[in-house]
Amino acid sequence: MNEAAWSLGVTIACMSFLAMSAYLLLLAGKLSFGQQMYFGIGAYATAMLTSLWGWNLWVASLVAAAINALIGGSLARLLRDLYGAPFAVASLLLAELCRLGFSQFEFTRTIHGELLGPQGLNGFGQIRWVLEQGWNIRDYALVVFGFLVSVLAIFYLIENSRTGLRLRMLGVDPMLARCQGIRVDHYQVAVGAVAACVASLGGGFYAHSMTYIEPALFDLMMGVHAVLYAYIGGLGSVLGALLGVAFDIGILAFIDTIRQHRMTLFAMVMLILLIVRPRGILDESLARRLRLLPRSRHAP
Amino acid sequence: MLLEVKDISLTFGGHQVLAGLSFALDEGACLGLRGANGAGKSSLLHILSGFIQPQSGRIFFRGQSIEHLPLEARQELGLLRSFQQARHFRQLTVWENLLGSLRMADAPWQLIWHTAARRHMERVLREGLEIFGLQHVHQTRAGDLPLLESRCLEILRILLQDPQLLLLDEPCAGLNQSHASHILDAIRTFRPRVAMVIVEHQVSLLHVYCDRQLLLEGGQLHSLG
Amino acid sequence: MSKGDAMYLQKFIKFLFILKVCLSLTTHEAAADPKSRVIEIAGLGAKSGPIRSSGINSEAVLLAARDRINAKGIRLADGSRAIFKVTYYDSACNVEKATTSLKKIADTQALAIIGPTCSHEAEAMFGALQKKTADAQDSGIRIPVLVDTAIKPGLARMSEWAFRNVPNEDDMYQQLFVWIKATYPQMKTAAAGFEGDHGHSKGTYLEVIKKHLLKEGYELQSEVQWNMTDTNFTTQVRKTIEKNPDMIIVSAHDTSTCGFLHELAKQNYKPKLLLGLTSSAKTDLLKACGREADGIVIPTSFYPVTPDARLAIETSERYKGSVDLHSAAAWENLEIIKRVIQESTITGKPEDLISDRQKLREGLSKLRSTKGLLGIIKRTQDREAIKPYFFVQAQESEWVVRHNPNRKE
Amino acid sequence: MNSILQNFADGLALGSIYALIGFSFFLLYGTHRIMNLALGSLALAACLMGNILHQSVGLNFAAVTLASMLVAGVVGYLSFFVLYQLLPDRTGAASLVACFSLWMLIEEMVTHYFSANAYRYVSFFGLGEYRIGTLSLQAADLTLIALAILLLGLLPWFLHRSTLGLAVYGLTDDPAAAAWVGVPIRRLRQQCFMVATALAALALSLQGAKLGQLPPMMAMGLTLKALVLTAVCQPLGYRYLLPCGLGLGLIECFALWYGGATMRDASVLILLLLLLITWQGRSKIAWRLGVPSDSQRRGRSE
Repeated sequence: MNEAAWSLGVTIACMSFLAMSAYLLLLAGKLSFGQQMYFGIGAYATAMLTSLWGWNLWVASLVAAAINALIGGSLARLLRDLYGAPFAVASLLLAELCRLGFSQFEFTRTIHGELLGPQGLNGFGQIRWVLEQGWNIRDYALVVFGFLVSVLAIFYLIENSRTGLRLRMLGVDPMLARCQGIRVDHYQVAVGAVAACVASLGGGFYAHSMTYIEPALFDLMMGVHAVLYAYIGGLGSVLGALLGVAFDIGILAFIDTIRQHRMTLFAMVMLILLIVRPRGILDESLARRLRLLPRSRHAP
Repeated sequence: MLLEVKDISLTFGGHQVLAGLSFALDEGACLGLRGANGAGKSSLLHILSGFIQPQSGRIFFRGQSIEHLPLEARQELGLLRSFQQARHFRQLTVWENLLGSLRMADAPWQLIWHTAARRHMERVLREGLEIFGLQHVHQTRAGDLPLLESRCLEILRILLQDPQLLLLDEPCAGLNQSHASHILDAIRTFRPRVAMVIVEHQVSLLHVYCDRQLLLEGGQLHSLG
Repeated sequence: MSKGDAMYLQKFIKFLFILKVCLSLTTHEAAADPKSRVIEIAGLGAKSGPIRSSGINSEAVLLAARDRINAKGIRLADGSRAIFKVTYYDSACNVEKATTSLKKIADTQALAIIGPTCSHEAEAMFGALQKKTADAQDSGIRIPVLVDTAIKPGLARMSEWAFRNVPNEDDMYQQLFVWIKATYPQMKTAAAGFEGDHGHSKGTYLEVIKKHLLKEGYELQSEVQWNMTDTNFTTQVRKTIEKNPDMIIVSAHDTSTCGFLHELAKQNYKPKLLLGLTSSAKTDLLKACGREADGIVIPTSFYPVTPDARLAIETSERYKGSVDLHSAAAWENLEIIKRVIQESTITGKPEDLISDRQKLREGLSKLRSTKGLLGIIKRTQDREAIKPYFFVQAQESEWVVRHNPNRKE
Repeated sequence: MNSILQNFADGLALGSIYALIGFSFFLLYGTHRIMNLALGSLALAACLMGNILHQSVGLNFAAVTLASMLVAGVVGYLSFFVLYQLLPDRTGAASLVACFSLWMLIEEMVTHYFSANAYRYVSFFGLGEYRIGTLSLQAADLTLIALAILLLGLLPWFLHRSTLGLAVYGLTDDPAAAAWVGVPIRRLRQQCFMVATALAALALSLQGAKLGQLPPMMAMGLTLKALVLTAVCQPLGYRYLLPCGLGLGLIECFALWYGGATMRDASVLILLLLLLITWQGRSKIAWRLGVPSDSQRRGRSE
């Protein structure tokens, strides 16, 4: 496998984290166009910790994820009563506010005679921790894949547990879920925190693979793509989110002949899919057939 | 004494729905509630299950005042209700609806991993499915069920949450006599000790299954012996 | 054969002929001397997205330059001849796409990259390159990148593999204000507006334009901002003209510059002088608001005053691209690479790719001056360029040279 | 004092555009429970096509706007067909995702065919500005304000007095009930889609004339603000649309004048967010009562 393929793999993995966080919220019945905010905060926080204070990438990623979990949880609590379009709009407003914050955020330190750190609109360059460790793209890709697989495993377990079922329940009908004694508010906060955490991991790895980040990267389109990935892939299993990302970045972005029409093609596929397969390729029924959802071991 | 309702009043848009209504219910008893449409039967269930707050009055559940408790807290005490139009988690299958609803003390690690507990759960669910005659549809989407199965699923889902008092809002609406009796028999077989308040228009059913019947008229209750 | 059949046959033959011509256009290198070696060069720029015209122009100019060079061929040190094969990649002015393309190109037989369009793409790409060639521990990518468009000051410092051939805005605006001071002595006050959400517009205004404006002793009466996607400039214009400034500076790209100028015209304000940002010295600006932009002065590093420049324009038209201050550098860059190849021991053999890239890098870093379309381009120690430039002015929807600062040199 | 008055006038003009596009959103949301995010770009595409007539034949503002509205009606119908007729699952999430996809599609096509460069747009009958003392008012601005006030001011009368209005009102309130009393739901929905897109095109055309050009990227900013406005006003009702829209315009202008672009964006975003969170509390009450809120009602495909 050549360098480009590995780096493509890393990009797919990073975006998969983002898509997974959007997917988790979709399960809980919340459509968020603002997950790029946590992705961005994760990217900035992780990059600052590694570039400005020389922290180890793992520690930095986990600390950034923890910070994000805190923010995600509290915002989820703030927006707990919003569903559907109002929630989508609110999440979008929050993300845009955050992006505005990034464009005003300047914090620099001189490292080895160079001024490093976020410089508002001019972005945050020279995020070279990975390169300075002498890692090649393959080593880095394996690490990112490792994180991705572990998060996937946790998602898989949750989806197969009654917690996963309850999550789907409150996604389908929050009011009935409350009658079932499901603490909807608690679930919403937990889901918000975990989703932010996952997005943050992706952001951290993304920043180190790009070596440069700027506010414009974390715009509305990134948030929209995250949701579209989850939808293309299907709402039956977390693997759907990966499928969506792989389809867009893996297939469309890498075929040079259609590169210029990638977005057009992507949007068309999305529309057709929503018409022929409203809940995505890997929807609940297919997920059940593939035994990706809880089922009776000994059918009565 | 399981449930004690004292002097409940409710007004909607200037119209007195319930006027100082009081009654009590013993453990394991079944109370039939009758009345014309709009008499306030459903409103009473709304108040008992915590959907709406009465303007005045007290509600005691096993001696504990519950009128200010939210839905979830009442559910935890074992006070559960069904709806006039059966409600499910439509995109989930019958099996998933039941598995997610079954009340079982989950250890923290069971939140994401509980294969050990699964065998026990499946036994309970299979028993429920057999009693309510839902075995053949256990993998069907709840949203695709016919009326009888839909009603059965709703009630079984509630029973799996280990209720102490069951508030049934016209559980047999639209069903014939035999189907209705099938549901009520199933409830008694699956949870013999559960107390019930049944709002129902089919008087004959109430005669058979309830120890006591009340008629709700002009916001007041009248005992029918 | 009936008359109709004959006509159809003629049409069919015409069609075949056109098809043959098209094929001959697309397979140009194949037509070249089969014995000559092929040196691959990768072009990179925005061919999709909002500023796709930049990439389309750069590609056209690059292909035109390739044809011109291939016609004569490149003389290699071992006496053999070589030709260029140019492949252009679309980075859509997007950091992610640019970095992915860089890694993809590094895996190909490309000797060097010419591009990208946007400064933030360049910043991301340079960050992924090896920083210092002496640092073996640094696992950054090792391929020379020669920038044609990305204009943000000082980017080449980021890596020893990064080279730029873009105008030096600091020098341009310094000279511009010196010239204005001499030409319009009566002007004393200025007001400025810039795109607050765009790195280049904002950076160039705050770090370059404002600095030289104040240095020349002008009074800056007001400063307003807007976003690239803003659709309402009423308030900004009102604030700008509140104190009757002599000079109005618009540090923005063509779309919002036009929005601002339209509003300025609506509010019936005619400043003594209008100044613009280098990136808007394009025909697009005049197409959208030629009337309103009449009189605007902008420093630019391209204007068809030399035979080479005119040749570049003519040959680029064949590939449906126009030559401007950005795309012109693509032509110059390919010429520079050709010169270094001829002056070094680059073999152009696939097995020598890594050493060839190294040799090209060394050759490029040794250059102190190169031949550009408008004259000699000086090269600095930190791998940047100091290009000749003009001050052009919009007059009746045409750009005309208002002043040529190079003459005095 | 003068600057306050001037900003007030400018704010009203800006707010009127938000109110007009917001109304289009509101109409679609009410009748279809769809937040048609593609509305802005559809209308813009229509205006760009209309403007070709100006560039080629030199038609005046009225003709170009009329043509744009007609084209908008057609693309509006097509979008109705895609977003409503063809879509099997019209729940909140799915329809929003579909709308976004359509938006992306249209934006990409517009950028591809018209490029991202700005186009000179037909001027507003060559009318410039009117001066009342030091106060300057643009003809296009005045028309925008008048149109917004007229349209949204007469809306209550139309909805409660006219048969068509009552039908729309009924459809908005309870589609099933409206169908029972014989309202031709499908046809009415089609018409609403077409009218909404045409109205948005009218607003954009006026904005284009005001701006003097029609940059393809213009739709996004306007659409998003109008969309948020709709989401904010939705639990309160259409009557709040005009004051909210004008309020938004005024806040933008004053924030820009006294604080700059960043202050403008920040204040608008924060304000809208706060309003959204507090005003949506209403639907929460409904939800507690077991009455399905809009989000849940959308949750069941009709």
